[in-house]
Amino acid sequence: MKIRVKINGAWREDDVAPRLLLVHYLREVAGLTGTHIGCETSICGACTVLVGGQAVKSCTMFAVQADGAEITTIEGLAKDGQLHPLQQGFWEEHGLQCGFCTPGMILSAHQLLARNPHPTREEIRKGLEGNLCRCTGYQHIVKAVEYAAKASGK
Amino acid sequence: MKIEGTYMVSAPRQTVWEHLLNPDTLAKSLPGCEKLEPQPDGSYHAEMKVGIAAVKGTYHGRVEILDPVPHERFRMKVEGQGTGGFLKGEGTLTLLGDGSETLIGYSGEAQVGGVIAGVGQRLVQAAARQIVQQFFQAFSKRLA
Amino acid sequence: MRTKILGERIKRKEDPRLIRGGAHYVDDLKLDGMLYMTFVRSVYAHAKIKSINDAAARSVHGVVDVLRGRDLEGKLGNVPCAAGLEGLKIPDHPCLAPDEVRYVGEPIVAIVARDRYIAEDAADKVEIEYGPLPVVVNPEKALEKDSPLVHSKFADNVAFVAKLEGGDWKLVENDKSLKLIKQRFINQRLAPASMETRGVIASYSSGEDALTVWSSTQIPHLLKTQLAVMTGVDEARCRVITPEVGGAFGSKLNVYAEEGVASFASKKLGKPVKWIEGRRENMQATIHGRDQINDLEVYVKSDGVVAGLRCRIIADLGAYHQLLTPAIPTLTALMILGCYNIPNVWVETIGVFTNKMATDAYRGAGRPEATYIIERAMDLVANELNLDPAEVRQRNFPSPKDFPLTLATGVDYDTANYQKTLKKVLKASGYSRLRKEQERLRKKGKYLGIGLSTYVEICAMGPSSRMPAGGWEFGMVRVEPTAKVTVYTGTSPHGQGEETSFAQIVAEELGIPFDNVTVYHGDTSVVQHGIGTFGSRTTAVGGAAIFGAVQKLKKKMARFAAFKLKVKPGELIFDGGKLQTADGSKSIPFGEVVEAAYYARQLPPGVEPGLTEQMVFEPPNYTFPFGAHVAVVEVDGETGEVQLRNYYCVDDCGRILNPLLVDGQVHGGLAQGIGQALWEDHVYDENGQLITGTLMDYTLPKAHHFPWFETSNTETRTPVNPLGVKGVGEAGTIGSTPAIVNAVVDALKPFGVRHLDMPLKPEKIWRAMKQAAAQA
Amino acid sequence: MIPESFEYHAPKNLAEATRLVGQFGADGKLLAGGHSLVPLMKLRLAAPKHLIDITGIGELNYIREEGDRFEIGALTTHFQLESSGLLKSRCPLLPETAREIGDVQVRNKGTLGGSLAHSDPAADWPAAVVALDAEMHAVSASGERRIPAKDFFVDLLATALQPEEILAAIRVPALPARGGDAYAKHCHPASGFAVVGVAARVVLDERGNLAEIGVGITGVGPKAYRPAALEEALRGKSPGRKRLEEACAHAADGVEVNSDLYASAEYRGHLAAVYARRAVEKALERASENSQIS
Repeated sequence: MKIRVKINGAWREDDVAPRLLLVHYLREVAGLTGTHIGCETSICGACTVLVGGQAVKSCTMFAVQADGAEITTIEGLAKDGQLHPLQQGFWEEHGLQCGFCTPGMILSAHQLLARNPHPTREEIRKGLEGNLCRCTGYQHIVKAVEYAAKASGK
Repeated sequence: MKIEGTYMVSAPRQTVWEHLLNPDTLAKSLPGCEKLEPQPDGSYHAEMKVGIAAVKGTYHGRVEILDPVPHERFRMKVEGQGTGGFLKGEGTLTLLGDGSETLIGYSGEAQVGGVIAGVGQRLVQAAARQIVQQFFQAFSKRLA
Repeated sequence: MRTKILGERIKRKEDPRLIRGGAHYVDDLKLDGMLYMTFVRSVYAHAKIKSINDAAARSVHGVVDVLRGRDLEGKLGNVPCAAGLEGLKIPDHPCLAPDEVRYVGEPIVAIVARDRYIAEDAADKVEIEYGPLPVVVNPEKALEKDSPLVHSKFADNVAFVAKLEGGDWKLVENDKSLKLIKQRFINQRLAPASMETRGVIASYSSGEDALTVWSSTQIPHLLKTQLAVMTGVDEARCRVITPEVGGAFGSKLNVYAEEGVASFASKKLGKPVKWIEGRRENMQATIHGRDQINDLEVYVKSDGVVAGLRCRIIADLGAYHQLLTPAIPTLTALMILGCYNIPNVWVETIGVFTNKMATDAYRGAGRPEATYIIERAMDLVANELNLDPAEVRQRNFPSPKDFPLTLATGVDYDTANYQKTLKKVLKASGYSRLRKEQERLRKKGKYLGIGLSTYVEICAMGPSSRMPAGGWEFGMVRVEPTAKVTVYTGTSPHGQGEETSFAQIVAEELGIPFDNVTVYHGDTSVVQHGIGTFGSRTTAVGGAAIFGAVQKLKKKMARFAAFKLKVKPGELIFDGGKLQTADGSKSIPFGEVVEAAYYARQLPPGVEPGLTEQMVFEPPNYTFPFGAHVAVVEVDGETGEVQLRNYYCVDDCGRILNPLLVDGQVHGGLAQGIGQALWEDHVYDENGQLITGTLMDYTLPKAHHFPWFETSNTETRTPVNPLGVKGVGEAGTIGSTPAIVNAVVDALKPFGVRHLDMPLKPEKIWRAMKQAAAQA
Repeated sequence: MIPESFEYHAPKNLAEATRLVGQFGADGKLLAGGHSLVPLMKLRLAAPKHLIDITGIGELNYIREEGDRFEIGALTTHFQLESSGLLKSRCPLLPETAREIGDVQVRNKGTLGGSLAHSDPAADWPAAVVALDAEMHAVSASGERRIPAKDFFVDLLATALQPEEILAAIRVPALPARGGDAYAKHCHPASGFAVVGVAARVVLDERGNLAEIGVGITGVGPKAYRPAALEEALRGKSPGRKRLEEACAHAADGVEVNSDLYASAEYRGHLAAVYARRAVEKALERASENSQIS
């Protein structure tokens, strides 16, 4: 099936099998390997991307469903070489260790801040309930999101 | 996994017994049973689509009736292999009652292996219970 | 003023590539003509393979090959085990089971296809006829005489029995004044569950007879050697590259069947072959952690001083040995005395085969079990003698002046001040205030629990004489002609941040900007030697090697500089981008020294051109980091639900090179240790089916499960390495598990609960409370 | 991880969707949010030959106030329900329930109708819709049918929907004067599913007695249900703590209580009683606040 998708600001067209998962489309067809796969049951959130501005798990969606949609992946977050405040926050606050969950975590946090620009720590934790991290114990991630909230609020 | 319970059917013991051992009734009562063929060794070869709602697997295997005590009880052994795994079950069915109603008691152990075992533990017990219920419902309809 | 880089909170060098999504994990790599491999795995815990029908799988369009165990016989070696224990039974462990399977998830058939979609379609079509065999899942049952045998070629399921004894047990047994406290502890099975599952790409080139393997591993060099042995490719032509590794926690400190099969397939087919583990495979067929039964006896004096400790450890090893499987529980025996100078010890460790996946190193690897045993024991002593748990610990601590200290286990502790960490954490947590609050709340029918743990761990693995495959580490430092510095380490960090801390060491020593230092690891063709990253060794052993290499390099640079400055080389100080005399009267820019070394127009006598130095650091001993943790929990009296309210810890990992990284390691460790205490449990049913096969059933803790961790440190340096660092990768995991369990049991004191096994799921707690109510 | 092949259909309106559903029967499967179905397909536990993706049908995504009722399109997402200001003030049980579902990504995509039609025994929505006595609108090529919530959930993963029917909307009563509602849940720490989830709506009379009560319980049995004995014990009565406790002890009466690795049937039954009390208590508290206001 032919689909047309705007990924990180650029439209592209591909012919895909209906069963191709969006995450495989992004990684293997579009070559954007920053989106990761960590589980098979829509739990871990490593594959989180923004579709139409909403955080979704791209392993639980078929590429054909994204026809016509705008998608943002981790690769599209930095603008003109400038890190997004969230990326900066994760760096400043040591919000990552192995980095595997990080792209998904950042995109979930992105949505969290879009809906709630000044979240409390508890709201941050709740907002990240769909993303697992096995390395950090989450505390530095919470701080990273706080950093970004502050930085964006300026 | 333990599976046990009772089911009341409106038929005398003898009728129930005959139907329970009748491959045709069995085949039509077993949920998803597509084939139940008697084998030379007395067992049956079965082909079944087992599952709940959209979650269904195709299994093939054997059904054996063992140690029958007419009108009272028998043991049943089911073994199937199929979609990413296997099913195994062994249990005893007992018939009670001396009038127009018969209480079927069942008690056994079932085992699943493969994908279902690994991902379905939350639902397996309830699913097994439902499949057993479906069997008895269909079975008692056949009797009626 | 010297430039201060070491000890500072410095942002990681690793992060820019990771936060932009530009880093490459194994699955992100694509090679020309690459094929994709998938496995058909056993659905039985124990069975004969009667027949395999792969005709339908072969006929799927796009399938290139189907491999079975028989195809590998004589061509691919077994999965290796490096643990050497006296009398250890080592079963054959072929990469694909040829005729018998012994755990659910054991690979039987490998499918190689054009892409992963086709491979999975084909895998579905393989029909395997099994002849089920009796299964044994419970290690205690496996020890019974009539137990089914996991390996019929052995007479029983005992893989090994190891004994450790110290002190004089006659004294203990004859002392009738001692109180005996007994308790059984279960250290449940856990899934390491790194967010990135395992993965491998093998690429064999027949022209050169060369094998290159990209693997998500903690031990590229050991893997290279083992793959050379397994595949028969000359080791000189074997290369292992570790791209980004998405977490491991010990689970990738191994050589796995899939790495062997991928290499074999690539060699056979002449094309690169990729295999990426699915999460269910990861839960089933990547090593598991813990799984011990511990029967403990403690002999204690009336004042709470422990006179003797006896423990029988039954370690469930699973069906086969992976790389270090049998070695892990022996670490439990070694560390069972914790931070208490208990004079008499007796430990028997029995390694048992069962029809489950192998256990092996998982964060802490053997030491969390030991710490759990001894720290629960201290609380049992406190409970029995009606003493405060903090007081009991104090009474059993050795004095800081006693170090170095040889314990009854024969282990030599380097340095410690247990009193200091305990005092600090009691203060930080407001311990005595908490106890008062607890009293008040109990009167209101609310159950606050305060749990303490004071731990010591054995780290910086380790002296080669006591390691299965060498415990040294390799480091090399090269100043490039551009005056940038490249560091090569044989360790293989995967999230710990040593690209940063090693750069800090080198930048500080050479007095150059941190940004001018790049750290390389994880490519056996680039880094000459290595052991790897595990056992909290990377900085303490690998960092020490780097430090040693830098010292050599400095000596050499100083000779170039001194030659030019016409001073004595020993007088020169490296700082601020230059080398200068102590009085600052003479100096030469760093870059000029580099130029002198490379242009080599005028060499100091006896000095070779170039600026590359290396060191293989052999640690004389392990290190022994320690700490004290306090957990505060609330237990819901109606439902048994546990709410974690506060967490305080003071960890001493020796000298701190980068506090940011130390905090990160501690936080992550806490999450895993708390995970074991409260939620995680990898469960096989009695037929050997793994029923926690997904992340929907196996609980990896989430952000909202935790309170704010209040962490701090003390710094007691070790003389074991020149940096004075002890290691911190496992501290949080080791300290937190008993703290949480002690807290929950403490909360349940009004119910007369003395002990509960992990994980402390609400139902378990509810049952304990209910039972108490029924008895009252 | 990889689903089996299927044919993909993306109808643009309800009529087209009902036609496809009728055409494919058991070989077809509707795809809404996908959070129940897609994982099953990836595990190859479900392998529909035809996937009918209805997420593009805009006419099924709405929240409409109709007098003292709300009609909600089946494709309204959990997040839309969670964040609806209208519902927060007029039917707060729905946003409160929505907030407890899965995680934020799941709530972004998952839909009310998809969840109800899947009828997972541990899903959250069924508790709310049975508590509210919702009415389910099923549409097929041959017409429309209204199914009361209590008849909608038939068994484990089974609803009263016929293979050719599509759940198009649900209708729920708004919170009446002197009413209060609440959702209380014991969440599975890994999956986020309800081990026990209890939705309650109560209405007080002038004297503060329980004029009306609706309780829906999920996670406990093979399907969501209303605990008749519990409701009966409270209806028309003054709701003291003791009476509540006694009534809620009947939360799982007559139900074959689920048992799994996380919670035995006995413990689940206990949780059902505790959470039923907590939900009803909270609903009462809110109802009495609302009574004071009005």
